[in-house]
Amino acid sequence: MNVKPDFSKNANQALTAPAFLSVWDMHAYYGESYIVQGISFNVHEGEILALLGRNGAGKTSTLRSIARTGSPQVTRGEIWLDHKPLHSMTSYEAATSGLGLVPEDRRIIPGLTVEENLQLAQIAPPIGWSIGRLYELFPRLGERRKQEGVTLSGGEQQMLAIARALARDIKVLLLDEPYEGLAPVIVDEIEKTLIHIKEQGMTTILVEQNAVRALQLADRAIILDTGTIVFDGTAAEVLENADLRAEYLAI
Amino acid sequence: MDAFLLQILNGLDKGSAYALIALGLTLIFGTLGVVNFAHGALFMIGAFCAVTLERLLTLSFETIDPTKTDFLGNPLKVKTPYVESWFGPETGAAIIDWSVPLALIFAIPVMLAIGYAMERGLIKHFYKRPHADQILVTFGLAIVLQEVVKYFFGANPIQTPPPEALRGSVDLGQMIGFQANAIIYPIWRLIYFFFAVAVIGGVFAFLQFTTFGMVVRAGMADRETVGLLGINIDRRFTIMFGIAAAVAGLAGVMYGPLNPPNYHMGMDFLVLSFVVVVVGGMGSLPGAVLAGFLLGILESFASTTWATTTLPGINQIIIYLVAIIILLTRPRGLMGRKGVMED
Amino acid sequence: YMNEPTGATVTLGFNVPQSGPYADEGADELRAYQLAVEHLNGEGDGGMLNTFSSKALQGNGILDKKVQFVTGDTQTKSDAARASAKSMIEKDGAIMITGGSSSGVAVAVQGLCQEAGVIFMAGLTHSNDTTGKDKKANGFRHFFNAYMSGAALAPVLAAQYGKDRKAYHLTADYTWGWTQEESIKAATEALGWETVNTVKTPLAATDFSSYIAPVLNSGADVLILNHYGGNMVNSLTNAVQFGLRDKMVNGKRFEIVVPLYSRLMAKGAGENVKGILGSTNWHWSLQDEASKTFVKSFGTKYGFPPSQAAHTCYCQTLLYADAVQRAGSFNPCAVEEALTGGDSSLPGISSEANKGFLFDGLGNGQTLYRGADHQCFKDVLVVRGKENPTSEFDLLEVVQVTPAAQVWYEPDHPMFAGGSLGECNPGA
Amino acid sequence: MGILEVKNVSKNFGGLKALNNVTLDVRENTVHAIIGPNGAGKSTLLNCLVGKLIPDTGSVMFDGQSVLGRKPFEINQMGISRVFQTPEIFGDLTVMENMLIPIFARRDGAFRMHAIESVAHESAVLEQAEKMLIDMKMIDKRHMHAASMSRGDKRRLEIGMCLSQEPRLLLLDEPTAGMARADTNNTIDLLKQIKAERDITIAIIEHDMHVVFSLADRITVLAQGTPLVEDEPQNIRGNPKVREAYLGETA
Amino acid sequence: MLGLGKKDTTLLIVVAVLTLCAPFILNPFPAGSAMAQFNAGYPDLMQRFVIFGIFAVGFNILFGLTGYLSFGHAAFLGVGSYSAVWIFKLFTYNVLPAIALSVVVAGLFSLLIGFVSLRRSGIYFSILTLAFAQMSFALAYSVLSNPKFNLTNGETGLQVYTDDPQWFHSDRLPDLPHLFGLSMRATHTMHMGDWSFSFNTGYYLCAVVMLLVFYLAIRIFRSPFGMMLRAVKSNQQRMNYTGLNTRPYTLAAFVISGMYAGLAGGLMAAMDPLAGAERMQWTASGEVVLMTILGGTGTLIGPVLGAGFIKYFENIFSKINDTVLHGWFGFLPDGLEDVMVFIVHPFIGKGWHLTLGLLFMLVVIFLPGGLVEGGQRLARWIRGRRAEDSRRKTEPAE
Ligand SMILES: Nc1ncnc2c1ncn2[C@@H]1O[C@H](COP(=O)(O)OP(=O)(O)OP(=O)(O)O)[C@@H](O)[C@H]1O
Ligand SMILES: Nc1ncnc2c1ncn2[C@@H]1O[C@H](COP(=O)(O)OP(=O)(O)OP(=O)(O)O)[C@@H](O)[C@H]1O
Ligand SMILES: [Mg+2]
Ligand SMILES: [Mg+2]
Repeated sequence: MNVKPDFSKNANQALTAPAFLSVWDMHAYYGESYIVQGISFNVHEGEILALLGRNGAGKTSTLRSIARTGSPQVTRGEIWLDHKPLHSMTSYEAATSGLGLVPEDRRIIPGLTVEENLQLAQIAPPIGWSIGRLYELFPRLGERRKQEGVTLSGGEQQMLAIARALARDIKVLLLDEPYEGLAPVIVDEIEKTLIHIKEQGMTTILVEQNAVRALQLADRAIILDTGTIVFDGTAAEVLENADLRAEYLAI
Repeated sequence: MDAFLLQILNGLDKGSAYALIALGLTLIFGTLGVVNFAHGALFMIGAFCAVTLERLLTLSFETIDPTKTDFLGNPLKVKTPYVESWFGPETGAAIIDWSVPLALIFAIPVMLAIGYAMERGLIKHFYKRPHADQILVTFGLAIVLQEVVKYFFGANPIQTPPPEALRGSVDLGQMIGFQANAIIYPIWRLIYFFFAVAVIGGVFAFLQFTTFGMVVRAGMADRETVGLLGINIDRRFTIMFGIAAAVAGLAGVMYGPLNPPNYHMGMDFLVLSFVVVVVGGMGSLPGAVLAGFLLGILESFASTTWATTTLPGINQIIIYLVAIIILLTRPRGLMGRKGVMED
Repeated sequence: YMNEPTGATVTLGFNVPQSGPYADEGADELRAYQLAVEHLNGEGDGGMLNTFSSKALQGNGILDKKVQFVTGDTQTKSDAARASAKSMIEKDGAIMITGGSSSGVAVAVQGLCQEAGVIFMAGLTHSNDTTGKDKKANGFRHFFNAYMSGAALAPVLAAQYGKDRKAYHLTADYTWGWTQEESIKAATEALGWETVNTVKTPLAATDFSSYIAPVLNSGADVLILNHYGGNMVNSLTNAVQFGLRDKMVNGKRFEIVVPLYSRLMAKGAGENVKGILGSTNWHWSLQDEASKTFVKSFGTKYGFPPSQAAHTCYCQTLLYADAVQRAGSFNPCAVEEALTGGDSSLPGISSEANKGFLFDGLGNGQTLYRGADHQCFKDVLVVRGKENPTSEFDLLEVVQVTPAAQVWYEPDHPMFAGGSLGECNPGA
Repeated sequence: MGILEVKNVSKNFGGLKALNNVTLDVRENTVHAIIGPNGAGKSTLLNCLVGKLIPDTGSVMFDGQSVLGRKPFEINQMGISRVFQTPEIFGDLTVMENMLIPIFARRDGAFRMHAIESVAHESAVLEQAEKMLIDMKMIDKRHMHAASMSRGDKRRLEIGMCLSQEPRLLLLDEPTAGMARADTNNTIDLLKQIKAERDITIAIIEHDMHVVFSLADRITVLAQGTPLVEDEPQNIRGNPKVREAYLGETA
Repeated sequence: MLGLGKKDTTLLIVVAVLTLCAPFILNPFPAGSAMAQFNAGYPDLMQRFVIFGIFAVGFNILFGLTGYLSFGHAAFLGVGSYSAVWIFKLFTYNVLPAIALSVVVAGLFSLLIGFVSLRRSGIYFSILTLAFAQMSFALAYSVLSNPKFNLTNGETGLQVYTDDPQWFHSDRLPDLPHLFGLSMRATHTMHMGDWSFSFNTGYYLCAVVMLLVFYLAIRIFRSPFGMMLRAVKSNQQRMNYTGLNTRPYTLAAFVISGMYAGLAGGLMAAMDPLAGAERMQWTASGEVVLMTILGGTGTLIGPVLGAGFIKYFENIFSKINDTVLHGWFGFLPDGLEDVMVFIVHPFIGKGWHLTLGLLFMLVVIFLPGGLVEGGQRLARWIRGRRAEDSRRKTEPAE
């Protein structure tokens, strides 16, 4: 059992098997408050990594730091994606390098219809799934294509946010609570999709409050607490370790 | 009937000036979400591009004419523009005569450059700042631009006449069967109208038939998300700003021959163009154009003797009165989109 | 009395528009003031001190005190102008305030000076009210006024364009515009002209097309533009644009008249002023000795000839200094007595009111500073836009010098009725 | 007789029938859950109850009085509070102030001008707000700007704000979405406790079946704008129609 | 104290001391010296500082708290001035009834305009208020000053004429605005060595009024009402669903700030009995917006600082001319003197607008929270330095 963060282990991994996405000693601030406090981890190609932790642990902040949104502000650290240094990029450059983030509050763009929201994702290369194919995955979106995106129901908006990410040909998908507000049937549907794209080689980081569900899907898991990694290991390890689950995940 | 037509014509013309300025303003204000109090100054700078070009073309060398004297009794210095000595007096004079149309070509790069510099150097940092801060900084900029122009060109208006061939007026009334002198219309005003239509059409086409407009609108609504979709929104904002500046500038160049430019012409138009944009509805290009023409025509009607005798002073307040009525009856102006600058 | 100069210097306050549309005019006024101060202090060539009929001034300042000045910006707003004047009075101890380029400002500052107890020597202000219903004992105007414009212009108009004319007025919708319209209308109607229509235009208007367009169709054959500054430049430009000047109406050539001209405005209107009649207080092309002297000393210093605003401001400064010198005191009441309290009168006018201080040698011929209302009476120029200017300054030509007697009016003339000078106020 | 009676309410958006003849009875002092697939019209129904939307047809009675045609603030003053699907809080205000406002609104009504009194002297209100924050386990965040909280915290704050109004009817739109398991359980306990302490009726929309089945006395299943079934929780779980349309295989 | 928290009490005391000692503070340079140009301690400007301070503080109650950006507040100031001058014309030169009426009339006027304008929010609201104000300006400037019905006396501005009724005026009283015989113009000048300080009745009246309304503003900011207004700014939707009716709150704020503007207008007329129409123009409304932002929106003292800043430039910088410059740089060798004058020349006198524009830009770029933030940064920097100093002192040398 390895609860305490062990950077040396990570570092070794990085040396021996240069990971697909690797985050090294990342620190980030919102103004004066220190939120991401030195995080290092690796994700291998085709892996699903679950990023878990309580409210306010810093999961969203970590994802946003990786996606280079500028808030929180990353003050130190390196992020490498497929041998490209993300840490020296702006968010749109990171996105064109193959990063896709589904943000936690969905961020459907007001004033644009469903279809325009999707078209928007296909303006900058590389282009991924066709819009037709996305409508097949989410028929509800097809039905609502002319509707303004923000008037969709909560769940529909979530679908749109995921579809928007898939509309781009990304290498790493960062999902921030993708199941939130979705009916159980749809969650099943999305899970299937995640497995499907994983088979096609997609790398995914999944932040989810429904830890059990996430762990069943994930290969590996990281647990965050107050901005630091308190666990890094396989998903199975977490599921087996009751203490760990009780302390950080309350399950 | 003819009086009626006449005022519509006048209104269309005034309206095209409003619409052109409002068009540029709404690109910045309604699309980029920046309350740009310096937009009037851009219009003014456009007009002064024409003045500058004319000054450049008439750069002269002096020869002394001993037969005449100046106001102090000294021998008179006669100025001959270089262009006249280079291209011969006739061609040279023609070039100077056509300086306003030539200024259009001159103004485009100048205005694009100014727009670029302004956006990259200043506005860029203010997209996320409150509107109040935008007002303060752009107002400061407007004052600075204005004062700089005043420093070099003075406070008096400066004539930028249209080419000789395009001066004077045509009797439109006679062409369509009214008596002579019923509907007289200056040629340059007709040109201005068609110019406005062309520019407006061009901008519409650009924003309608490309995704550019959509991306910029999206970027204004949520910069971050658009960035996460791999789009370099900054560059598009810059382009948009450049276009808006160029539209304002060209409107200024073309406006010069109608009324001689002075350094505060921008401020004179500023308030009015904000009213036009808002009455048209935030974020709506057609709205801005429609409101521009509507207010122009109403203003023309309000200035008829009939209107001013029935309601004294109506010509002073008509625009504001109409603006109030429209905003109270239509919550988002004529064609405003929901959620744009409503808070 | 207020602000009595106790040291070796005396401070004058030059309150001119430095920002806003009249900034150029203000700048010219300021140049004239500086020139006047130089001459008063015995520097430079002495300018019109040499031609001025009163010889009290010696070029050693005023009452042996060196003349200093402070400047301020009226912004052509009465509020700002009053604030600026107040600071000159309260902070700098100015004993006299002068300047301004519009009547609203002149009246506002004049009122202030009356309350505060200093002298106000008005700059460019043309409204009848300044020495009419708003006249004040502490205020003095050298510049001519709307009534005089009408009186000088009308006979020339009748002579040039005939007595059977129909006039259409466009008038800036504020006090000055109204008095101007009233004056010129009365004067032209007295000579047989008919007024077809009078239309008020908003002061803030920049484009006059909708006011110009109906003119041709109205049966009028003369357009009178009671506009000043930017309004005048634009309305005239628009009128020419609409081709009014190329038209024949009622079998006559259509004409445009601009009652109040200034060279700076004429410059702004460019080509459009050619052949258009108007009136002005003074013009640099006048050939009398005084005017030539002034143009020479101003032109040598600044490189271009002075405007009428510059001229009136220069004169006002000299007149004030001279009055102090003659009175032997800076006390505003003594100054008033010296400036307008005299018994001399303009020749050829028989009137009770023809009484005050008579002088000559400041460019407009014999001039009376009238005691009854503190208005100067002097020759008024009727000018026309020059067809073939020889230089950029040579825009207007003098058509006629109207003698003072022709523009004379009684102080109780209805256009000037109401208000009273009150008592001179020497301040606390 | 229920405290809330919805009769034949329909709402169309363009061609879309978001609500189709919905009739619903919420009995006093019960927890009534509304579940259903995404886009079923659940949030729309709540919007019709609080005056955000006006139904095309039908009537809504609260405690014998019609709520239709009343402004949102009037409806709230009748005793209905609502938690939104995406947190609606006063982002620029501190957590404490966020809590004070609903208490003032409850004490003083829709408008009252206390322009001279100081907030610092309103000890009764302050006390009440503090107590609520303690209950919500947020007291240590009282001076924080509400906007800078993590999403789960915002949602908890909003629930606290609504509870502090001591409403007679509490409408919850996915109150625990994105909330950590521990906090979800905490919220469930809090709701239970409040229900035990005073008279309160709760209508809850939730996709998390754990929450639904822990709290609900009755459940209505909504699908495509029409109520499918209304029943006791245990019967819903077994209902094949519901399983197929909504719960999917994981339920 | 006075029902204020400790910080607010300190603020109030500081402001009180500053305003009451302003004649000293604003005249730091000896009267005859070259720097005397920068002295601002003469009655008119001191009055303007506090009057515009009142105007801006009131404006901030609306804008700073609710976020509703009105572009028409100058109209209320103008209406206040007109009402006051009418009292002078009809009844008496005593300033109390004039000021009282100006507040009341401005309040009613703002109630009317606010009631209509507040039906919209955001930019639509701003343009509505702008339109109302511009209409008022046009009416005052020309329409309502025609000879038949002269309410405003147009361009010239409304003033008191000797033939006005002034029913309650008696010969014993000053012929200028006064407070029970105490003329507003009365100024006592105190000479101390080369320095001179003016104590003006009008200024002290304004100062006392300002302290009162500033105190009131603090109370409003700290009251539940103030909190509600901030909540309106933050999230109207949440307000509504929390059972609060936002309209009366915003309307109340609008009327209060309108009354502050009317008070400022009344005081202006009381200091100088003339009401000009330009006071109502959009530029005047814009000016108070700029004052507020420049000083620091939503802060208590910011608007006062902003008002002082702008008025200082308008009155002091516009008066510096080349002659003054030569005076300053006279100590330099001739060539250098001319160079310096040449460099500074564009920024002073008629170029004061340029300087002001540049400063607007610099302040908003480098001090996003306005002057108040500038002050805070300075204070933090000084405190930081002091802390560092003390640390250095306590820590043993290494
Ligand atoms: N904009 C912000 N400004 C300041 N602090 C912030 C901001 N956003 C988040 N925080 C703080 O950062 C910490 C981490 O927030 P983050 O959103 O990353 O948490 P999280 O793990 O995603 O939580 P949740 O599960 O609730 O979404 C929290 O304590 C939060 O209060
Ligand atoms: N303003 C609107 N205009 C058009 N359609 C709308 C509007 N608001 C909601 N809808 C549509 O009405 C349907 C019902 O939406 P509603 O938000 O009530 O769903 P819901 O049951 O709350 O779903 P979820 O569980 O996903 O939140 C959706 O299909 C939505 O797209
Ligand atoms: Mg999160
Ligand atoms: Mg919903």
